[in-house]
Amino acid sequence: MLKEGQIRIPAGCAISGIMNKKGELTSGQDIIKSIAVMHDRSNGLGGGFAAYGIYPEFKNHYALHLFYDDKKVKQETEFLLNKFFSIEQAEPIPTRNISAIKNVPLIWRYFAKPKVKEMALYESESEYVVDFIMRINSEVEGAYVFSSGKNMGTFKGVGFPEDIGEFFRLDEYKGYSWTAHGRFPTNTPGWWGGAHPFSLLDSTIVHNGEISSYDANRRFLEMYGYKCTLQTDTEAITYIFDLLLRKFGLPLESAVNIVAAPFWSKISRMNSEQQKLFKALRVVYSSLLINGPFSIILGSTNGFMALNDRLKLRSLIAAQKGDNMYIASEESAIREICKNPDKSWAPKGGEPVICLLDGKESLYEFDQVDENEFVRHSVAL
Amino acid sequence: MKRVYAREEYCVGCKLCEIYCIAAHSKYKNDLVKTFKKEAKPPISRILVEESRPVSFALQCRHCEDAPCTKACIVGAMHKDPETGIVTNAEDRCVGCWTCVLVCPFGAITRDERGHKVASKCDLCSDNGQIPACVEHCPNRALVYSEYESNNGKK
Amino acid sequence: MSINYLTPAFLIERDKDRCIDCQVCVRQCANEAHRWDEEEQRVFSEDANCVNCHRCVVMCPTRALHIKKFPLEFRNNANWTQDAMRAIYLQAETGGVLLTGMGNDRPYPIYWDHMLLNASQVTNPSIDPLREPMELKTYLGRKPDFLKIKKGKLLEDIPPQLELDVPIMFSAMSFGSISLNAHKSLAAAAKKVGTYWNTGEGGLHKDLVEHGSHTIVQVASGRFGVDADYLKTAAAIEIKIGQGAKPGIGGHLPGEKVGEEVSQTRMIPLGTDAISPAPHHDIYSIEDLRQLIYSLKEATEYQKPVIVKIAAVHNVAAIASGIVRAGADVVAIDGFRGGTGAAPLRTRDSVGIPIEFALAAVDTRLREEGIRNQVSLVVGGSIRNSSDIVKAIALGADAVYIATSALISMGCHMCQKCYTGKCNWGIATQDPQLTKRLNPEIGAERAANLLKAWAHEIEEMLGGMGINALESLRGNRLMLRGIGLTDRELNILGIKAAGE
Amino acid sequence: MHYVIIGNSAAAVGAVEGIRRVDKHNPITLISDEPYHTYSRPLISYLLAGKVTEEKMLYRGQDFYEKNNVTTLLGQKAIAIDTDSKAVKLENNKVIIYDKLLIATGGTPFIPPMDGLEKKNVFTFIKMADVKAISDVVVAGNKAVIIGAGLIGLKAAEGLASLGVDVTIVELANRVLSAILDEEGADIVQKNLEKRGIKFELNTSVKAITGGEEAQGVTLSNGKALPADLVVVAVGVRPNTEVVESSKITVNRGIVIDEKCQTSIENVYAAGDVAEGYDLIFAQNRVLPILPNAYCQGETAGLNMAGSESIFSGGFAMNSIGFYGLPMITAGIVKPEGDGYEVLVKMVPEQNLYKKIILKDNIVVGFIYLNEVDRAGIITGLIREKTNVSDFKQELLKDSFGYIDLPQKLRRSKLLKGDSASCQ
Repeated sequence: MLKEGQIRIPAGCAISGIMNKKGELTSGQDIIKSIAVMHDRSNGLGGGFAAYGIYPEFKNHYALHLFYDDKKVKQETEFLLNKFFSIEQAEPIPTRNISAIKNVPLIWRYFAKPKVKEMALYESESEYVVDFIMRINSEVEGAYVFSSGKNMGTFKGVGFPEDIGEFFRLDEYKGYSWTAHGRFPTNTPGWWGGAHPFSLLDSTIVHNGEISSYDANRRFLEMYGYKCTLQTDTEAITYIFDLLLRKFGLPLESAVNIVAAPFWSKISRMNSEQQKLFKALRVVYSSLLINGPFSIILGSTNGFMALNDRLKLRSLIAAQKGDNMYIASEESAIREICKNPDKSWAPKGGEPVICLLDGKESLYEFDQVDENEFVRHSVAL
Repeated sequence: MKRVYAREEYCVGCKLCEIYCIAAHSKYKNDLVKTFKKEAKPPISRILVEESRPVSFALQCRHCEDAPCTKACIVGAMHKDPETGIVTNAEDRCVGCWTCVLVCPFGAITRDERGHKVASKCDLCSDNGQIPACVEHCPNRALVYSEYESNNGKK
Repeated sequence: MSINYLTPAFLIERDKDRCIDCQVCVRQCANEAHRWDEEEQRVFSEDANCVNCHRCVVMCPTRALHIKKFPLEFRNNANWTQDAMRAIYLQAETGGVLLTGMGNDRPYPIYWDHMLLNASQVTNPSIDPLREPMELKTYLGRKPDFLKIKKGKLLEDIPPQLELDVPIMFSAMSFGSISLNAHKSLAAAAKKVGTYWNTGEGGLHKDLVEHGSHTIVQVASGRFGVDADYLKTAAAIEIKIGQGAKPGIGGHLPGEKVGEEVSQTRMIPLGTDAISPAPHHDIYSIEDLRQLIYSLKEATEYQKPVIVKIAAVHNVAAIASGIVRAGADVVAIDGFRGGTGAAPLRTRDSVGIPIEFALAAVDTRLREEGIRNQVSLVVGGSIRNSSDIVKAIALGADAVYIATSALISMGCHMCQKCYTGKCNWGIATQDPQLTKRLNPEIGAERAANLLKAWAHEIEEMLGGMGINALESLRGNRLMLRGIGLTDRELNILGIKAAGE
Repeated sequence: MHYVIIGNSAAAVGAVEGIRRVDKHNPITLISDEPYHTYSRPLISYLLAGKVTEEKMLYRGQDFYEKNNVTTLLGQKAIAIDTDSKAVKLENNKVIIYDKLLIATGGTPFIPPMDGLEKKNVFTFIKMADVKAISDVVVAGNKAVIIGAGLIGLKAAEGLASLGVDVTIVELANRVLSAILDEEGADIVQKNLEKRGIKFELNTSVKAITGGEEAQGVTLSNGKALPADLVVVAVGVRPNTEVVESSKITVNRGIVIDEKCQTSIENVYAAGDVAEGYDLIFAQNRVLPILPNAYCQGETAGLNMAGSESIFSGGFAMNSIGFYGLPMITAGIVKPEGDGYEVLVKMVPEQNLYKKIILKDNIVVGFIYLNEVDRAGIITGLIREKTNVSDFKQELLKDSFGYIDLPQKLRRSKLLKGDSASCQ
């Protein structure tokens, strides 16, 4: 049987997200409870979490989480890691033995900084790190980088999400922002790397849906150096946001208006200035329109954004209680951990829900592009 | 009133209008094969295609506002309906004197001498209560049935 | 005199029970295949003159006519077919190049028919275009790599784009090769549906200037009808390098077709032959093309997209890449089944490659070079129906060009005798007796209906795939599966086999 | 408002219809010395020949006057008009007061002086009464002499011949139908009639009708004597102006009318065979005793009487007639005299086919269509509209001459304005 990356696997899912705008840390218990309510939305073939603020002691290091099929590939990969990074600390990620979790790969994490002398050819540090990850993931058979941000981490595997949470001992971590994912793939490869969240640097994504524009998106992304090795929607969506926000430096709203573009009929009713902008976004980045049903939570150091496809073909509920923000596929998943929210609502298709830490203006720091210093980002080939 | 207008730029000279006119006025109404094969003397076409290649167009009674034929008719058979504007000939009263032929400036009245001599002319298929057969069967919309204002797309 | 060895190709059968001797067939056949015998008072047939254009069959009010293949059998021979032999008889008689009209009719594989489309089931809802918005709008033109946006404002306009409400345009057919009424039909249909028609290389007739906003004007090797006004009137300019039906071959409109109107529109003397050279004599290399592209952009103040049209030939991918880098905003590729008013038969039937391969190769190549998004890709060369279009877009096209289908919608019955100038449907002729058979009102309606119908079908198929905007299909080759194709062919098309 | 009409034929009916187009209510009184409902005068020869019944002769339906709110005084002859008191005096001494008056008394037979006119079986042939009188006496095998080979004479001849009467026609002129045909045309018509047994005495006149109380023959000025059981005097008609003789109304050959068909006296109109209106071709007033002209003048008079401004631009001589299946249509000047005329001729003797078109300054002023009359009205139209035909003159005689031969612009304007054709 072909595994993730060798074949495209569509999947249905559950997603959930919690964050505190003041940056107060909470354990992973709430998010596990929330995602567990939606047990029936997953089928035990994938679950995972993203947690922000969990590695304060290594907050300036890239926290690289890797799966290895065996020790040999671990050795091979570590050789490369050491070549391109200085490793501050390397350790297996702590886990519990859970009967439901089987076929566990080797799971390691590295707190690392890039080696400056190797970075000369790259425009930025992030380019360098991303390129390294792409190479490991596409070229080193049996090794897979599944988390690569700073002061954050993703934890995922084959199993129901509540079991995965327990397996990774998430109750022992403290973070200010959590997202979770329970997977219902319509194929059964059972590969750990294929579980969600999908992440690149500190950007993570949990996703429910199946995008019908996948190959159009993928083939466009591949022109910009992305290698969609997993062939999953989530991977593609992550890269789309990465391309738009990080590489093209577009504001988040513009990225949203590309992936969940307003209909032409709506654009035609806008004022001429807006029309010009929205038309340009749709015309130039038409291949990045994400078509088909999706609900996603895009997480970053600064917060998260939840978004539905423009027709809202997938359920998504948001709620707020004081400084806490909640997002989930189902309202029950929110009520489970927040009995009486101040307000709750169903965001409209294509209209993002953006939750930021107080004091932050945008989900990503790199989208603050000064016009005078506007640098033409080269196309990575 | 609605009249049949010919748009000569689109007339292909096929004369289907004549053929369908004949059939529409045959006792085998609209059955072409029977009209032409069973009628001993098929009716005379009330529409005439004039042709001098490459120009051709079909012409029939214009149903004039102030129709000279109705004034010249010596027996009062030629009549313009004040409601519909359609000029028809009461064939039972017509004596075939051809005074209408003499005065019709369009040459749109023909002599039907198959039996009792009568003047034969377009009746806009008023019996059918539909659009005239010539217009209905014109393959190229070279005949339009319309008010003058709207005809030919011109105001 | 000697005997003509050619036997009739078709047999006209007249049902005596139905024929009413109305002579409509006689009046309608420009080839004089029907004859009224005054003495016998009935209609006779001249089978040898029949080209099987069906005009008489369609016009016959009693459906009394049938055209059949002439029932003359040659001894079975898989090698020396009737066609092969007839060609020799004809050439032995005339000593000339075999001419033909319309596209390649040889039984090469049609790859559209070897590709199947996907549809959503369960995991992803299909979309009902009657209930949900379904967007076919397509913009053709150069796209910048990125946009500069500040405080919700676009800082720099994007280059000029052609806005298409349906991803289908009428491709180039010159006034001269087709009639003014055919041009009028196409222009009005394009306007009605929200797309574009293309003048071809014969200039823009003065009556059609009003449709300029929906007109693509062509600049071809003969430069017929090209002046500043011509360029400025148009929505876009197309440089024609080649044509699918006759790659590497120029064009020749005989003087007898150059009447008053054609002469004025082409800006050439009345009655003179209009010769389009095989190459542009100012384009002998890709650098020269770049110069012409930019000359045209200069002349139109960078307000009009410039399209470069080429025939699908063996190394089309590399050529297309060069064209993009030379500054073209749109690359149009015409496959080897593309139609023509007149082409040497052997060229038409054996030069060029199928558009399906050309498209796949070009799209892949431009993506490999990372320049696919800079340019729009338009393909033509026998797009026969809406599923061909859906497949073309999934393979990577932005839009398609149709010409033969448009002509068929207006009455063409594919008799392939365009080059004789006796088109009984009033399309490929300048004979005033024949051109009026195409009433542009009807022609426009029919051509527009075709586009509307196809648009509906495209919407249905898109909805079935769970897609509600055409751009999400573009290059989405996962939506395609091959059937009956070799690994090599699948590989070139960049698609999987059905079942994979 | 009271409208009074004297007369009961085409002009009178035209007037009734003209008035009623404008004024649906005010009373109309119609006076006629004939006791019949309005009938078609030209049909009397058909009646004589038994080709139509009396019923079929009606010019308008039986309910015509009732529907149009017309009071008829039939069989009552108007004998005088006093335009000062606006009164019409009837033979029975009744006086009818009018506000608007139309005189449409038609024509009366012109009877040249000759001996024996008072004898029995000498008839005229313009009215119903004439037909009834002839029908009462005629039997098959009778011999008849008809004086005059004009339209009426020939029609009477055809009618009588069809009853088995042996007919001889005496005509002063050198040819039949001298008013509407030239020699060539007349020759064809004459021969055709002769084939049917009708005999002609041309270039002569009847000196006297012979016999006792009843006519038994005629003697001609050329000395010949012809036996006759009946004699029909059909030399022509003249305006029946009797009723206005004592009035101030100006009479030339007929009652002179202007383009509104009004006489010299206000509120008094005249129309039809009694009137002398404008002739388009001759550009002067002439009596035009033909039915289309009568109707149009009557209608114009009616419209003006009812207060609508209407102008009749004029008429001209035109006739459609046929004898024994030989149809002919003629109009205007058929035998030009004087300079400046151009004549186009086509003659196919074996087909009895004769076409002649007379032009002056490139404008058609008259034509003869003999035995091929189809679409003759197009030529009539060219005369009426004074169309310059120089561009298509050579096509005029073609068998298929039609609108196709007109310059495109002219053709289009005529065809598109199909609603404007008119006799007005």
